[in-house]
Amino acid sequence: MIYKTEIRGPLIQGDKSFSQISREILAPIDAKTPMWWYFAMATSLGMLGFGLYCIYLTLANGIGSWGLNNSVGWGWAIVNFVWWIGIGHAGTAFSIFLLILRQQWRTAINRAAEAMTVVAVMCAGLFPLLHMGRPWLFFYIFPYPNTRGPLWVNFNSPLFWDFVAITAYILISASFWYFGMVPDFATIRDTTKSKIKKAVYGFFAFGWTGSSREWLRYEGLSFVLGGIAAVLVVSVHSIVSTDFAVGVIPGWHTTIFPPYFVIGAIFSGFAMVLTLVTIMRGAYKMNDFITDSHIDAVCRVLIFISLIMGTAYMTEIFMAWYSGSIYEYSIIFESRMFGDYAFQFWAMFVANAVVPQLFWFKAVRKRILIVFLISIIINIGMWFERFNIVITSLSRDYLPANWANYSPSWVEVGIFIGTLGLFTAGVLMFFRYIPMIAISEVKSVAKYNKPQTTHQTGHHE
Amino acid sequence: METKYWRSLEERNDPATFRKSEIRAEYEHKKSVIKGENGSSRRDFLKAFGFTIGGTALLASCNRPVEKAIPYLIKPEEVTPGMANYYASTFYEGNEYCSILVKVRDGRPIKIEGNDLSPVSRKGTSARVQASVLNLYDDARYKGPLKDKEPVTWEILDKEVIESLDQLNTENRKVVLLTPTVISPAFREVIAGLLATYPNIEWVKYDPVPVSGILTANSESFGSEIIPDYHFDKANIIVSFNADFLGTWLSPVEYTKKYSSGRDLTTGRRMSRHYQLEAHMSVTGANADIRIPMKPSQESAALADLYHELLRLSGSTAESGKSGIDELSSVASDLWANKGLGIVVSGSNRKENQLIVNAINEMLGNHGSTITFDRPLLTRQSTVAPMERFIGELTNGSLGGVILYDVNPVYDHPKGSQIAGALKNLSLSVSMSDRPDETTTLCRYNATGTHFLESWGDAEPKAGFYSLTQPVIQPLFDGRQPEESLLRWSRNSIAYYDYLKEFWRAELFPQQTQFSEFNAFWNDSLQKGVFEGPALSSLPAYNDLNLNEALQSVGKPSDGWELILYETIALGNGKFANNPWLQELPDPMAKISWDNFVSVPVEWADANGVENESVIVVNGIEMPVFVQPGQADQTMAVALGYGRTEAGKTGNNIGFNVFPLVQASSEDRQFWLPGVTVETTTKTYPLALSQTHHSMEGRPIARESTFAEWQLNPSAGNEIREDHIKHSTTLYEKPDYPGHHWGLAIDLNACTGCGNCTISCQVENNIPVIGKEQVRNRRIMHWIRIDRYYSGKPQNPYVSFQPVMCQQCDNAPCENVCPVAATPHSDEGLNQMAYNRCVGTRYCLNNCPYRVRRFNWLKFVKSDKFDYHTNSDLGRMVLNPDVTVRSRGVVEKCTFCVQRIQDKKQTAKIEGRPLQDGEIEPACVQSCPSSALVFGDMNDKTSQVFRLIGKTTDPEIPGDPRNYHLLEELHTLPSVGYLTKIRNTNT
Amino acid sequence: MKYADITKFWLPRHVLPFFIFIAGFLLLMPVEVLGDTESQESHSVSLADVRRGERFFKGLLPFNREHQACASCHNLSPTDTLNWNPSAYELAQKFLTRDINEFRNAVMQPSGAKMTASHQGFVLEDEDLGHIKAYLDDMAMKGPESTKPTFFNLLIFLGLGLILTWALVEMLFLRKIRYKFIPVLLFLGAFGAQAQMVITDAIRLGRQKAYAPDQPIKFSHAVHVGEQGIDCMYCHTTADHSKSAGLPATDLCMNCHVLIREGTNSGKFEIAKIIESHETGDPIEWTRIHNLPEHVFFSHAVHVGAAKLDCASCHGPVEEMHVMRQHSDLSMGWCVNCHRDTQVDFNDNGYYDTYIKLHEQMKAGEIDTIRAVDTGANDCMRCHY
Amino acid sequence: MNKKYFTGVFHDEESLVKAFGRLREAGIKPEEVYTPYPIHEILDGMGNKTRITHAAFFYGLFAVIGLLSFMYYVSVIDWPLVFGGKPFNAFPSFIVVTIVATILIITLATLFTFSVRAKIFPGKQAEIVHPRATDDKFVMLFSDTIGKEKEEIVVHIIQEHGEVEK
Repeated sequence: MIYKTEIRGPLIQGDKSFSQISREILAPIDAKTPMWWYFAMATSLGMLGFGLYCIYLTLANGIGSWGLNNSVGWGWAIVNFVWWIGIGHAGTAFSIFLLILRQQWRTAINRAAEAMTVVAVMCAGLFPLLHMGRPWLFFYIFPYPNTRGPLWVNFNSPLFWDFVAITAYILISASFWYFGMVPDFATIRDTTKSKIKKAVYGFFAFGWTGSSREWLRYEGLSFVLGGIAAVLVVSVHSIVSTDFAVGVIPGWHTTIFPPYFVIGAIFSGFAMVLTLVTIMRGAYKMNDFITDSHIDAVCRVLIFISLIMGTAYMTEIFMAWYSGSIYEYSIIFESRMFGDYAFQFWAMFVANAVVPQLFWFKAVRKRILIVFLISIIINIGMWFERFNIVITSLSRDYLPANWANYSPSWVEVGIFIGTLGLFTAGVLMFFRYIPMIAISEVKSVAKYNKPQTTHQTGHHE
Repeated sequence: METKYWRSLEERNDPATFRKSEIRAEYEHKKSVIKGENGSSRRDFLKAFGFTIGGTALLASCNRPVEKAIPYLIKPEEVTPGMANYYASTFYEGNEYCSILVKVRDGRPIKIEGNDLSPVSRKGTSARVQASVLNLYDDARYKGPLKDKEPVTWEILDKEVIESLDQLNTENRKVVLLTPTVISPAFREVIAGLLATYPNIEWVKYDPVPVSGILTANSESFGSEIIPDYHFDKANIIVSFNADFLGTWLSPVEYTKKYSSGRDLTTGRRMSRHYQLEAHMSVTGANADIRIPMKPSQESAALADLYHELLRLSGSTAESGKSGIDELSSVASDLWANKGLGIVVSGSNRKENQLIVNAINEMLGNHGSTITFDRPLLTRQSTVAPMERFIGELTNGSLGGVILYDVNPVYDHPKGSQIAGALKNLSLSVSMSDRPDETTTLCRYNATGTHFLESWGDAEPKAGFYSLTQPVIQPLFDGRQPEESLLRWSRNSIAYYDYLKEFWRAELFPQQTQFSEFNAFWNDSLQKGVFEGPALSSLPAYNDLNLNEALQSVGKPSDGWELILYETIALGNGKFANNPWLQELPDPMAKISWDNFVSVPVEWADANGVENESVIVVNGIEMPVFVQPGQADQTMAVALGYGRTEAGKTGNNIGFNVFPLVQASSEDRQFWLPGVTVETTTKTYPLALSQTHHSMEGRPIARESTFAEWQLNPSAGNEIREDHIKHSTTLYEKPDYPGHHWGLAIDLNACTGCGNCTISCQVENNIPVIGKEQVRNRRIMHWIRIDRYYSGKPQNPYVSFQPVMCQQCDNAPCENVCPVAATPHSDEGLNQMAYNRCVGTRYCLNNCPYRVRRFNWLKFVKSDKFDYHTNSDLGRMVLNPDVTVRSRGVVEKCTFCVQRIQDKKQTAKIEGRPLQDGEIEPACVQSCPSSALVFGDMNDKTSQVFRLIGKTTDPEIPGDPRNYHLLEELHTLPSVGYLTKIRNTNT
Repeated sequence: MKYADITKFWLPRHVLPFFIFIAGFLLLMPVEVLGDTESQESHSVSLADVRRGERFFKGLLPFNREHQACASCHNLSPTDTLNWNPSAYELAQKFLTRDINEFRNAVMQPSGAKMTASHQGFVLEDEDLGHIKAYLDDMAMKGPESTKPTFFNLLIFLGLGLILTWALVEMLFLRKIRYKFIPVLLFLGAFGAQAQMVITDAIRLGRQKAYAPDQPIKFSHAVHVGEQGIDCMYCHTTADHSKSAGLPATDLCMNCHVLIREGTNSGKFEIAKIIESHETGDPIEWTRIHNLPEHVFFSHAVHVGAAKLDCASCHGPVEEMHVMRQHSDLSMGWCVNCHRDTQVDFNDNGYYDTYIKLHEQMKAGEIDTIRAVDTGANDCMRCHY
Repeated sequence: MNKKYFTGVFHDEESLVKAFGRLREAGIKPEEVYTPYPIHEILDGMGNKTRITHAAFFYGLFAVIGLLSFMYYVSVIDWPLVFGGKPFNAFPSFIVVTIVATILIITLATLFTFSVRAKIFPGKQAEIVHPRATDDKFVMLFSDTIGKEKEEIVVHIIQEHGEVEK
């Protein structure tokens, strides 16, 4: 195994002892909470509060408080759902694919990616529930024995698939993330001086000691979860794509959707990871763990995915023309590219297929601020992609008499803002209370990097 | 059809009767105590009204209040809880006549359907007739007699009115009884009695939209003020100048029936050719084979031109070309080729124009064949002069008093404000309205009337055709029908029911020979609702009096803008403005509800940067714009009937009133005005458009062909279907249904786009009214909508109407995607919707290529935000107890009126016989005046629907060559088939 | 009264006496106090009279009586057991508008056979009768005694929640108790009990099997159907041709009760209510037992008229029910499963001639019976539209 | 019997692995080894085996069979409903749910198995041998039951690479 190569540079910079690694990674947890954190948290909670108010309005008045109509039955809620789910793909994709590919550089990032996954999937999971007309009856979707005959559910419905997939995804990604943290919680438990922290983290550490028996089964578990979660990464967003691809609506009914969605999800996920780690580097001085070469690697991946995205867009456009279907042609050309929603289409195209090409230049990759901005642009572009798919298709379907435009109401926008608040609040909580980087994994890759020092006190603070 | 009669209310102890006084008290109490939704459940309300359980369902909540069941004290023979009875009756309001059947369920009238026995309306209804049942349950109705807006007893009111009348009589001051055209012979007799008692009373007839032009012209041409009987079914060539005879002109239901039977290609091979010359795109114009835009001021010239062209064809020499309409020569040659088989009509109120029309028809020999005089139409008999005289007397103070019946001149007469000012000065002003209006609220007394469903009466819409109005519910409030009031004031104490019966015994019983005993005759007439007496025997003869003067008076068409004032299909003259169903019915052409607007020509709009929802100033009035393709150049049109101020919570201040713009003189009232000034503004005004895209984008949606091509190839225009059938393939087995497989055929050639089916469906299926804002949000709830497409030149486009409801696809895309199995397919091929299972994901709505599913976006029922009929106990009485009232958050859609299917199947099962073809009629099919919709069992090889659309699951049995399915290429296998529209153009 | 009937179902059968005591104490106290002040102001009769009348009614006075107390036959509050005699409140209402002489006659010189038997040997002074009437009048003004409080279940549920929380905290954090099984057992017990309560209530939600509310008239199906053998359709006339089976109109009752003025069980009191209704024209407000949700459209006609189902197959042994109760649970599953089992009259009912294919298959011997489900009886839109 | 324990504490992986190798050569196996991260030499050397992957496979197998038969039962046998003209047994539709639900079941069941077998569960009190074993120290645990003789060898070997703590 190659842990240190000429090309990539060291995975961790600055000669660090294990103890130092622990201290530095745990520093945000042990140290005094910085002011900006409170400020950011207050802002996030404010956004969340506004979102909750909008959710209250939706529940109290009905979906009619949104901007939807009889032709466009799904709007921002579904756009946001798909977007968040896409972002939520990064964690698992990061951990799993890079694990399978034996990319050791993932260790510094996968914890953040997984945390982001969990929070993003939580944000995403809100929308299918909220956009239901009668959310209090959501349990109808469970195939449970009942006194109605029993009346089961419809296994043909992509929404049922979706429901199973999202449930599975949120449970699996959360447990994957959590079990990865157990050894780190044990580390906190054993290193902290605060009694409360000792009790709390001790509780969450599940009695972990680091014995060989535990590590043995832990490795086995990682193997199993890693293996099946790899299937999940592909299947979940494929299933989300069937929400559209199984539909009969032009612009939805296409076989390109499953791979297109999976790639898109990874694209937006990686972009969000990039956003997050640049913030981590900036705010918590994690430069030694998240090195320039980490950023560089993610950027290179993004170029590749961006090319795939561009290809997908071109394929859609080509097929709309080549298929000879007047309905497809009308959707792509008359509605998306040059119609009422042209801005959204071109915003998507430029942000996803053009802007990331800047990463070809090393100068761009090296400038963290530009990288950060591009990562944000990609996230916005991916949002527009979902907007394009969901709304343009619905607003210009088969019978022109039904054509109707859609614009969101402020309540819908408020709910989106609320989920952004929820996401940032979750991420801030993660920064504050959970080791941002998988300590034990970093240590395992750090082992050959480090001089054999015997007396490391490691009390830098 | 179970047509029953009842003997009289006195003999009948119906459930609504026995606590009559309590009902009113409780109703008042409830109104004051309960506001909005808290507390009064439907059942409490039913209990209050003394009905038995089994009523309208609201989606269940989990907690169950203890329910009370109240049996009848003495069960009336005819009323069975849970079963509907039908009673024949008559609708006549706003100069519109219709013979109807009223569906009464558990003592409440809940639906109106056409009476197939009527020789006039022939089972047809109009949107207003359908919606009129809701007027019964209108909150705005007066609860009892009023004096100075305060409740009084009938005794006091009668005493004071009689005293005033006596006094005015002794003072010999004139009193005017103002009514619209009265078609009730018995009521006319009552009025005669009143006039005999009080010689100082003068009877003045006033119709808001009169046809005085026809009446005066015919009095000159034929010697009497009559409106002839037009046989649009017998005509080969129909030429209409501004006459919207399928929408609002004279007797549209009757004419629609006849018109469509003259163009029916499912049974015959004959089709009339229809020329329409008009300025504003009307429903009639939209259905015309050849529509020629024409300014109103061009009409007399155009008529003269046509007359002269015909003269030339007859061999005489004549000059023409004054109007500048070139197509008239081909119109003339068509007419000439079909001598005796043409109809020329004009909607003009100008006597001279009508004289020319009469001359043309006479020259063509149409009189006596397509235009007959043995059954003249009696629904609009008023001329303008007496009304003008009345206004003069009223304003100069010479009038002593006025008694108003069913008129609202303050609102709908151009001199309304003068009348309003003068009314207050009268010592006696009595209205007999059952609900407030602009005139009634100014009157001193209101002898509160009743709704026609609470009243006795009769009608003679056409000479010799009689029908009866019978009450189907006890008066909900302390009203008294005006006939009764007039009898009281004539010091006649007989009940109007007895009066009516005696009148029929004396006048109509001798006219027939079938029954020897009067009661048998009476019961039979009540049961059927109609009685056919002999036609007029002495027919008038034509003379060309004043024709030359008329021809000479023809001037050049004027330059400049002309504004047309027209009645809409939904609201008519505005009498029904407080009816939320009608307010929400999209205008057939503009697809706008809840407003009137000014239609402007496309070219002018483009040139001036005016678009829909812009505001322009016309003669100083700000009006929102709708850009209307086909609007004649330099003309604009705006609808009457809006801008009511005293109609009630729904109808007040909707749109603006243009009746004051009507050109009134002592001779006639013209519903257009020349020399209009137009200014554009930068303002906008939101309009509730329910369709915003007007082109089919080249898609084969509403298919059409021409008559000539159809004669050569019956599948003309439908060629693409062959291709679709060829490509139809599936991995799955063909769907197969063991028993029934319901199908619906829609003949696009018959559909006139009138929107009657929409209202009928709304009444039958408890479809909520959602108001302007939500309609504008494109959330209209109608289960059946009529898509309207334009093709061709925007200056004068072809119009296609296409009714679209749930297509009940056998491979329904919506069914697959519902996660909770709320919408599976039934064993009878229906696409089912279980509201109570629905959680509202709206995926079905998205995945329906026809977009016929409707989502309950908000709480539309019992909600203060949607303060229409469902927000009051009274208004909710109209709800159909056989259809669930949907809660917020569920999807709904057309069910093919499954409650009717189930009902008829149940009857057949109990009787142990198979269902008959045509026995089941969904509300839309039932109400269609042009019989465009046919419903039936496609598994029944003898059924009419099988003949038309074949078996939709089997491409081998495609049905009529004109049949196609909407978006057939998607292989959704719809159970609805459309028959192509055929245009009888001369190209 | 409206919700009282529901509360009967909500009362747990294993109520701790402790809770009853506390809650009962808390709830009854203020009612008493309030009642006193009201009656003092509103009546000319003194409170002492009412109190004395109450004692007589309840059998506390006279001290040496040989007959039963009024209250032993005339219930003061609704009971679960069948009591044919009119309740105290019903009596109170009936005699509110009548004077003391009528009351005395009714009590001391009863007319019907049943009353004569039970009112035998009454020794009551006129004064005491006056007190009893005062008590009853007071009751008629105030309304019936309040029924038992309704929220025991909630209290128990919350109490269990407290135990559960404590046990969880103890198990995880406090660890004060030596024996670990104590919090574990408490936790499991409390959790189990809560779960059981939730499940039973959830199952009962919207179900009313065995619902047997008090009716305004103690009408016994056991007497009319069982003993007298009256056919169901005699009273429920529209069952075979209308959606609703129909409640008999009062004049239908009068067909028989114009003659029969006294019942074997209830005496004259109950039948008098019908006669009164007939005379005054006030309909009897029965409490509906078989309640289907409002989105269900059930038709008696098709089940009774076409399918010729026996009434008892859904309504159970009505002929044995003195108090009518709901026999079946009327859940959707109950309907649907019956449709799966029930054969239709396929060959004899001419309606089914439409089902040509099924007839052919039957002839060919491919299928032997047609069940309701085969003709689409379990389609959603058979009942929901 | 009350065992007495002593530990060998190492500061890096290398010395631990070396010491462990030498101990194994001497035929001695520590009671347990505590490390901040998994070290494959130790995991192999301790000789424990886990069959958690096999368990996961069988969970998956049962889940697939169970899910498919459940869906078949529901949509073909118990209450067949027609959706969009599809046959009752819409097998391709079932696959999607089967895949995802199987993954979910495997995950949950494997996690449970792990929790049971490794005795890692919420609220478990950790038996901490060395407070820095989860931080930066590598700890071997020996009990005195291995005998005095071996104990000396062990102490000797440990002291060459790390420290002994009693």
